Amino acid sequence: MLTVAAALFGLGLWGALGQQSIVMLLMGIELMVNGIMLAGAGLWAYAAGGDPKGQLLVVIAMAVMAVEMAVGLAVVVAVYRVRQVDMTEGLDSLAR
Amino acid sequence: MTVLRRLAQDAPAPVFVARGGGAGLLPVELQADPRLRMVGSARHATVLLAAGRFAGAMGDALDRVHDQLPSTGAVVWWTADPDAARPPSLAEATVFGGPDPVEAVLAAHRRAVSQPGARRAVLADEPPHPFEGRGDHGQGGEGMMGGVPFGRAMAMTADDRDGLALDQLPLQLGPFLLGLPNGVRVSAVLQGGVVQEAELEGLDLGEGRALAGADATGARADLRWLAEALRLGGLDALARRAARLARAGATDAAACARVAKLVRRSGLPAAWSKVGVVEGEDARSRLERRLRFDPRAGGRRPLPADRIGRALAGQDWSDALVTIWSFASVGERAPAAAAP
Amino acid sequence: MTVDLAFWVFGLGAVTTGWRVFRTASMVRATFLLLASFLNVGAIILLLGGAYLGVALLFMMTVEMAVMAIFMVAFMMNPAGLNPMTMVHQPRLAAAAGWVAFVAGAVMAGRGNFPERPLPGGRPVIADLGAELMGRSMLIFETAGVALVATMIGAVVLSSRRSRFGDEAGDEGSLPPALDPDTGSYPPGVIPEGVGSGHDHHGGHG
Amino acid sequence: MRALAPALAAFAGVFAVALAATVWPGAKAPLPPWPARAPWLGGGTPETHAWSRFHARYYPLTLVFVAFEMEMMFMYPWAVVYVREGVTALADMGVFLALLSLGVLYAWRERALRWQ
Amino acid sequence: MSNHADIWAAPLLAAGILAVGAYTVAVIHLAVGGWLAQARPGVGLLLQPARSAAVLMAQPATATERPDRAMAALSPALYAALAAVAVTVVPWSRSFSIADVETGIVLWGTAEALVIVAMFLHGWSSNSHQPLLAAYRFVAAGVSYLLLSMFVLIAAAIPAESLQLSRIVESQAGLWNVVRQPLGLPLFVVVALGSATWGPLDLADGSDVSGGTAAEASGIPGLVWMWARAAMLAAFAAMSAAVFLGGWHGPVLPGPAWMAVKTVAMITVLSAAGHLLARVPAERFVTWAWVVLLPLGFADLAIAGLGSLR
Repeated sequence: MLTVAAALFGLGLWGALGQQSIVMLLMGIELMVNGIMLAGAGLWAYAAGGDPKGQLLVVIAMAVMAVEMAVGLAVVVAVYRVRQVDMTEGLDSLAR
Repeated sequence: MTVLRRLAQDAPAPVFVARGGGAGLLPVELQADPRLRMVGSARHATVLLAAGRFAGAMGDALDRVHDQLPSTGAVVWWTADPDAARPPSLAEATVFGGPDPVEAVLAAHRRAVSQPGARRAVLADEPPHPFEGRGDHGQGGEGMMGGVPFGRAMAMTADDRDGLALDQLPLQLGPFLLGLPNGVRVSAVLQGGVVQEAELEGLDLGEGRALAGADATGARADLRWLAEALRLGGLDALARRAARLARAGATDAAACARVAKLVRRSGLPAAWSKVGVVEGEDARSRLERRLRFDPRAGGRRPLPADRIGRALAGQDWSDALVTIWSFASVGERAPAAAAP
Repeated sequence: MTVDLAFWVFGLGAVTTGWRVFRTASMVRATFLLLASFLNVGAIILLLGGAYLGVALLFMMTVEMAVMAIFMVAFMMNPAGLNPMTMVHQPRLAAAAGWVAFVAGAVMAGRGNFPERPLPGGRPVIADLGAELMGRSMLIFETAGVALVATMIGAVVLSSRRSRFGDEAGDEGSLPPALDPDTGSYPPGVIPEGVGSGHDHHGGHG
Repeated sequence: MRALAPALAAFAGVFAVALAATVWPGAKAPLPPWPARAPWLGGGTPETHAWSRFHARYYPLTLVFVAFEMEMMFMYPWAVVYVREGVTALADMGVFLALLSLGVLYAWRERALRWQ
Repeated sequence: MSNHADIWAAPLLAAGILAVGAYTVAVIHLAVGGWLAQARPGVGLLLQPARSAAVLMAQPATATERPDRAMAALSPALYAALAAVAVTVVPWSRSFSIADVETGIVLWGTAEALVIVAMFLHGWSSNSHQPLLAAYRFVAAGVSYLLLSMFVLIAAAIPAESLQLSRIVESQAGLWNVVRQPLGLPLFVVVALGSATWGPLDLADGSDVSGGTAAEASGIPGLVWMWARAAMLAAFAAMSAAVFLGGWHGPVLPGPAWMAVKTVAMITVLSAAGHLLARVPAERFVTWAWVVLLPLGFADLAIAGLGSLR
């Protein structure tokens, strides 16, 4: 179970680092959170003796994912609005 | 299988009607007959009913529709002069010259579902642009956006009122689209379902004898127009009712008033309000004028096509259709076609 | 037994679909493959006894991916993958990092010793969560509410065109008023300057 | 959980049958000619593929939706314990919803609920 | 009291209920339409849907220039399967529902959300313009009505102290929710019309885009899609009968009979709404749903909450 979670996390990391477009990067992050949620649920089921805090953890993870997605996509829109880029490379000038 | 066939034969015939020159809005009245079912896309039909004259560009458009009809479908040509020049799509069509083609359509429908002989396409069997074996991967594309992958170019980005330059969809719609007057074709550039630019062109409907009863006046004309408007608004049953009244000669003023009341209650006027405002008058008030079934109120100075075209910019495509139809004159020539 | 089998089926499904996400050219497919991965995870959580968590996960992820698809299509070049493409950078590093994370996680899973306190059967897990939210964790719950409002406002501020501050002219036509009325509207397929530069930028990677 | 099995079975069964019904007839049939496969535009023709970077005119709305719909996660368990908790729950959710409606109100004021 | 059918019987039961339901929808739709059009379809009315289905079965399936074949095949099947999974949670009597899931209304909500996905895929997959426009405007409406459904269902769950449909019906033994929470049913009807893209909310398959996502669909794929729409409407009718009209409760008749009666009544209401109300423009509906209907949803929740304070 945790192995699957780890695999998902790894895949997500691979996608998040590898993909150029911001949107695909978000997808990678979502996949990582996916793994985290699975691990959290597993621990709740097997190791927490049914303490609802375990459930709460997963719920919060979902909320975090929603927030991350909404803000992330909004940023994509804002960036695209000012300069027609949707690539991380397009943002390097922000670093300067 | 034979059971299926028998069932299919007795079904209401799904017919796609293409209105050409000399047809007016007469074909709209056909939906009064419960044995027919008017469909909005030739793909849903078993019978393509071509009403009137189809020459030049109209003929080409009809050829395209003909080829999009499922290969089992049948074609009926409803015309006043069968000797007139006909496009390839009508070469093997059943020709009908009488006043009421319902029986002919039903016969064609039964033929289509019982012994479906595959109809040949009349247009050349080739992609819009040749692409096989070209481009980087043999799909006709170049790089990311270039080339003609699978026969068509890809949409390109262009500026927009929203400040997000996303893709434009340039396309020609019609003339055989629900909500477009006879012979009117729209060349539009859509971005995200909103019309950026639109141009109405009136295709040549040709000269010749019109179908018997094609041109109606007064309440009957208004009812024909209303029936099409109701179908556009998704009120098929009411449309059928309006068509029945029109077919009966629109003599029953009380019945017309009842239909008008039902239409007002359906919320269609509300859906049309503030749509297609031209000269301070929106589609709703144009609808209300029709609903009065007043012969004097109906006739108004036809609006030039370019004015309508400009009015479409910035509207959702469905609102644009409403705008166009709200201007459709019930006579032979749509105002758009009567453009200078 | 069947539970174990089902677990491995769903687990495999989750991982495979999650992998395909970054291997398909069509953005729509990518999005809904990710959704499929989520759905598989939701099924696993259901198997674990997360009666509410599992279904809620299915629900939330479905709507999120439906929204995600819209943005994927809007902001990715060639969203349908009509021209096959690869848009990756630093692929080696990424793959390596992914593998490392996986191995580390797997080792933890295998070696790490977790307390063995399984979920007692027949526990009203939904009511538990509810009581938790109304009780000790109410603060968390309300904080989440504040965070969500902040998200809404932030998202609107960042994304919308906010014509409240502009004049209504923006709504008149779909194209912004051009400097030169003749060239104000771009002929179909032609990319105006500025937008074009953005394209060249992408093209470099295509 | 036992109760979920039949639900999933119903899903799988109907899905499989419907999929078979959709795929089977056309499986052996040859592809129709190109003119028959052109997109339906009532006799018109498109210049490009329909697949494009579609400018969904309501994207701010979808983001508001994602944030808003998260709160359902909290509401389902809340509804279960509501009667037990009584006024506490009422006040609690009241505050929560009041907060969220602020967000919606703001979005409305910013015209985020209209076509962009 | 978690009763459920055998895992092998479940698909057949669900498909059977939906088949009957969808056919009833078709017949009632024709009947109401004929009555409104003052054109009686005549004695053949009962056979009419079968005949129209036969026409589609005799038709070859069309293809578009470059469709996403997988998605094109998946989306109608997904839509139909969603109607099936939705109908499984509906209780037909005190002791029978196909799957009386503990989290019934959450599962129902999941099905509703997946409907949006199915619609989008159906419009996207054909790579044709009008289906694409329709799919996108449907998503706009979908994300707007989905919240309403959540609110009214949660409001119904409050007095039942459970998300389980059988409990929700139990809780209406004294007073039906349609009276106790008067705002619930009307809002749920909006959701039903949306999820089946029916009548005033027929944004996905509207006539103004020549059939919308189904504009390119003919033959059996088109039939499956139409069937799934009718089945979805039937499922919603059954659900509203269970959640708002007291489900199996009622004098004299046995529970399932009452459910059937109430379901047919709801189908008639939905069908009449479809015939009498014009299609709402997507943009207006969206604004309207968030500014008017959503507060009504809050009000419904408040009424339910205050009503069940001890």
